Amino acid sequence: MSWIPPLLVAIPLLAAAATAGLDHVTPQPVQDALVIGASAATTALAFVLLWHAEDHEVVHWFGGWQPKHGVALGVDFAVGPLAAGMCVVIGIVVTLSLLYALTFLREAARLFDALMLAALGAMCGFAMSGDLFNLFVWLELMAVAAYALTGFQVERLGPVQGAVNFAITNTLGGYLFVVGIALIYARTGALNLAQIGKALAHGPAGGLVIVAMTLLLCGFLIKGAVVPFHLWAADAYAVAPAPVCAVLGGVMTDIGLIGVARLYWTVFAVPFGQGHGVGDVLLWLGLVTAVLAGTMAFLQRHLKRMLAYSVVCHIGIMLAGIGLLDTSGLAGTELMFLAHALLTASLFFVAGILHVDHGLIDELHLRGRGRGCWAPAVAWFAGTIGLIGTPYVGIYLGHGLIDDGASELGRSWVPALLWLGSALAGAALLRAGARIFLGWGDDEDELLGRAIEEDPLERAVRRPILVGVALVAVVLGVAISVVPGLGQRAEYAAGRFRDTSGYAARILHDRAMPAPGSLPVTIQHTSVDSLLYASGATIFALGLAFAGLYRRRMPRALAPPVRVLHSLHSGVVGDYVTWVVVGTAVTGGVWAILLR
Amino acid sequence: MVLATLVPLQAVAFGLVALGAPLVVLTRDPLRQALVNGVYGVSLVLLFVVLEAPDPALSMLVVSGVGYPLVILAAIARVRGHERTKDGDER
Amino acid sequence: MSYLPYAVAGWIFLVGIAGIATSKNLIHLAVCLTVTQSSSYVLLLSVGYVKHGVAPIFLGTKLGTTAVDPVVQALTLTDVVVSVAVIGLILALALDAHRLSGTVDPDGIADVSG
Amino acid sequence: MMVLGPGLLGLGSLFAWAMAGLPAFGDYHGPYGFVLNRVVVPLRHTTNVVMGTTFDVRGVDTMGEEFILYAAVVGVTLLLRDETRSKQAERRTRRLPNDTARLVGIAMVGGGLLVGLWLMAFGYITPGGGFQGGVLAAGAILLLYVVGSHRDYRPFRDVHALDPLESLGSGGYVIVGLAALASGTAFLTNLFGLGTTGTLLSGGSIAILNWASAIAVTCAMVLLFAEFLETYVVPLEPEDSGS
Repeated sequence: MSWIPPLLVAIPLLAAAATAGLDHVTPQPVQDALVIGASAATTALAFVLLWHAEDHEVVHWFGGWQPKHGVALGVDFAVGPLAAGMCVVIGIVVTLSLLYALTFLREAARLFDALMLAALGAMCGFAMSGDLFNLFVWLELMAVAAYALTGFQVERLGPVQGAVNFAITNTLGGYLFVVGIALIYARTGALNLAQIGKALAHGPAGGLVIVAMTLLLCGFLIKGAVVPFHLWAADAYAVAPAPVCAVLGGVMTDIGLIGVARLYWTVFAVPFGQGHGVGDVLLWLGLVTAVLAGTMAFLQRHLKRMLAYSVVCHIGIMLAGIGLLDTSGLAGTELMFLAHALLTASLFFVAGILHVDHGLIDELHLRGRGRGCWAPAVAWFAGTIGLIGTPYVGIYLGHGLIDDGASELGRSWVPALLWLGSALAGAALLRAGARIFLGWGDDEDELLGRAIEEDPLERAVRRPILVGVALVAVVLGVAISVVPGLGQRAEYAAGRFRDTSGYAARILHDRAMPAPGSLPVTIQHTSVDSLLYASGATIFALGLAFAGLYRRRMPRALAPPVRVLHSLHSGVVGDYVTWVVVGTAVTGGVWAILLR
Repeated sequence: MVLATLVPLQAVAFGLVALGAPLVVLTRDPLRQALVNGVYGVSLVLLFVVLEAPDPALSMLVVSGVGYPLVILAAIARVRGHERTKDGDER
Repeated sequence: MSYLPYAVAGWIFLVGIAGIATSKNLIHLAVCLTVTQSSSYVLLLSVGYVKHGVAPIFLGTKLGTTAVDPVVQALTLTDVVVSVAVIGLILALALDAHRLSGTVDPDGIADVSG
Repeated sequence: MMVLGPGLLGLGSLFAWAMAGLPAFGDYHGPYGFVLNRVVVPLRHTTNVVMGTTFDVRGVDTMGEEFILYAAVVGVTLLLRDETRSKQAERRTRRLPNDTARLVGIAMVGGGLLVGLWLMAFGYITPGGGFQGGVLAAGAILLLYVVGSHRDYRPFRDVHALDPLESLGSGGYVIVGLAALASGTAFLTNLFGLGTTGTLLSGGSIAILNWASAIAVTCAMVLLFAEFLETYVVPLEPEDSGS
């Protein structure tokens, strides 16, 4: 089955080339069928790949350049169940977004479709690649496609600003990454991840490896919108069309985290795997991200901007899961990735529906306008509950596994902070939902700053398609926590992903990894702690949402910090670049102290 | 013999590049900067040649000689054109 | 001489970033980005250089002659293409910004914040 | 911003620390590149090992690279679609250069095209290749626009012809890869006869991939340049050109 991995890249890329090339030849329905067909075929193949990857790592050496005597010369795709699972989610989210966009973005359809497909191929390639420079190539391809898609609505300044900020910060991240590649290459003379890991096993790690790791991981953290590199995300997601947001927020941001995990467990676990220095920094970055972005979400009135901060908040939780450096934490991150991708996509889809219906995207302006729109309302509230992680809904199982991971390490304060983050973001979304769909609360709020409106893209849409797609996404996302057997498989996949030496043996010496025993097909249960935390977070979110709707005035003590928070997110790219520099320098400095 | 002369040449090339970069950055006027950037590109080409990298050198040559100037000059002209039209309106 | 090349690469990177962070013109900023990226070419090629090595092109050069690393050169080629692509996109965005707001100052187009 | 200075200082210190750990300049000790220097010529018959790496050993990187360029061109077209639309409102006339300038220009166009083609053709033997040749050829084609009247240039710029060609280049790369996969080997495996070392018929798939990328890059660059040029130079209207 080693022929499948390259197809997950080749099919979307070939379709991207064909859809733009055949534009003047083939009629629109054929084009649409080609685009959706390619995306759906990629998803289906990803499912088949997942099936096979359960048993053993599926490895494909491009050009047939297999390693000789344990030295890798070519580029490989190495797919375990975790990577294959990522490809499945990516495929589903992109396919849903393309369906959603069928009647939505007809103005420049072929360009839009080509870019979406290029991004799909790049994301799959990124999830599967086992080569350091190859990772960079896919990273840049998905980035280039995403910059252009963000600026889609060229008739307004906001999208242009968002795309500029997105492009410049992420390009800079790419350059940091290349410098990291050069450093690692100089030291090890290899680009294959397993090979690099092997080379680093000899001799002390030293400053070069610490700095190279800083540059490589910060490159991914910028892509992943982790504080303090997150500033571009809100600007970009607030302005992109809803289906683009669904892909960017649902899968493309999160994939930076998979890059972090991949690099850590193939390369940097070799020199630094004894201690917790690497993981602790990631854990703290994750905690700060979760709480800060959750707070920022609560301070927004622009729905997509609110969702953007909600995405960043959950990115923080997932990064914390990786930072725990254990199997439970990584499995939790993986399950959260699944649920979060689908739920976030559905919420962006609903925001897009409101935008089409009312020409508004501002929570306060939309107050009461969603009354009677049952299907979008159900999707919104179900998605929100799923994102908070109410027991056995949506991200709950993933979050629970991260809790388990934390308590196994004796860090029982970690879950409290993480649940606080998702409750804050959830409260913002609940408040918005209640105001829009139920007409609760006031239509003024001093906490939320000034209004940002945007024009709707198009009105000649087939609304049932939009609503249907949103409902499908939300149903899939909500159900993730109660799919029988999924939790156990995620833990098994995470265990495989963390097996540094097994991976290297499989890649470099073609040695099979230990086959799994038969895994149970039952609903995974979590600890009582998680159950309590999740219930508490739900109640807290409901209470906070209620307070947000009905409080008379903002407590005076909150005003200055809120102003500071707003002013830090200045929208000026020079500031963002400064934060990238400072963030990288500080992260590297801390690692220098911890790991030397 | 060729090898012996290569080392000072490399040092010179590195020096030129090191000097060129701040010059490009400090030239704040885009049109002038495009010219300075072209010169900087040539210094990079020279460096790549003395580092025995003819393929990247050729690539850099066409990019900094054809690629960058065309898009940058076109962008500058467009922006200036806008401004001129606007000045005309005000007058 | 033995560490000068690396220092030059680091220097270019920092100079380029300083230019990006303080730029008041998106076209200027785009060029600063190319400067920053040129740092990675310099670093890659310096890293792969071998003393007394020839270019890795074996036409008229006997196979087995000491040659410099071909991989870093291949990586640099890809890197250059990436830079052209990104510059094109950022300049296109700069033109859009100018059409919509009459300015190419990144501060001036900061429409959305918070 | 005040923290930029300290931030740069910090980043600079990190760089310095890392670079102190690098092998001294000229002391690179492999192994990756050295192994390729030994094996690529005998295995692939291409004398230019860099191109052998680009189009064969690490061919999939180059496939991604073609699509980065492709996505950039599609993206620029997307972003500038309003500019192109609004050009109707602000048509300006352009002076045609005199005959001498035109002759020199046409000579340069011819020269540029020739050198570009030469770079493309011999890329896997001597320095050069699809990308370098493509950019140069595209530049030469664009010169036609500058020195000639717009009509000389029109057919090159015509999206109806260029878009499919560009897709053929980028898509062709993928198809060569898929052909190898369909024949039961790995994606992008070098299938064709390797030919005699040092001749144009050497390298097997490398030659085909090189040409695919040459086509893709030429079209992409022409489209990219044209997209930018069009936003500020608007061709003469037929009725204007008589004056």
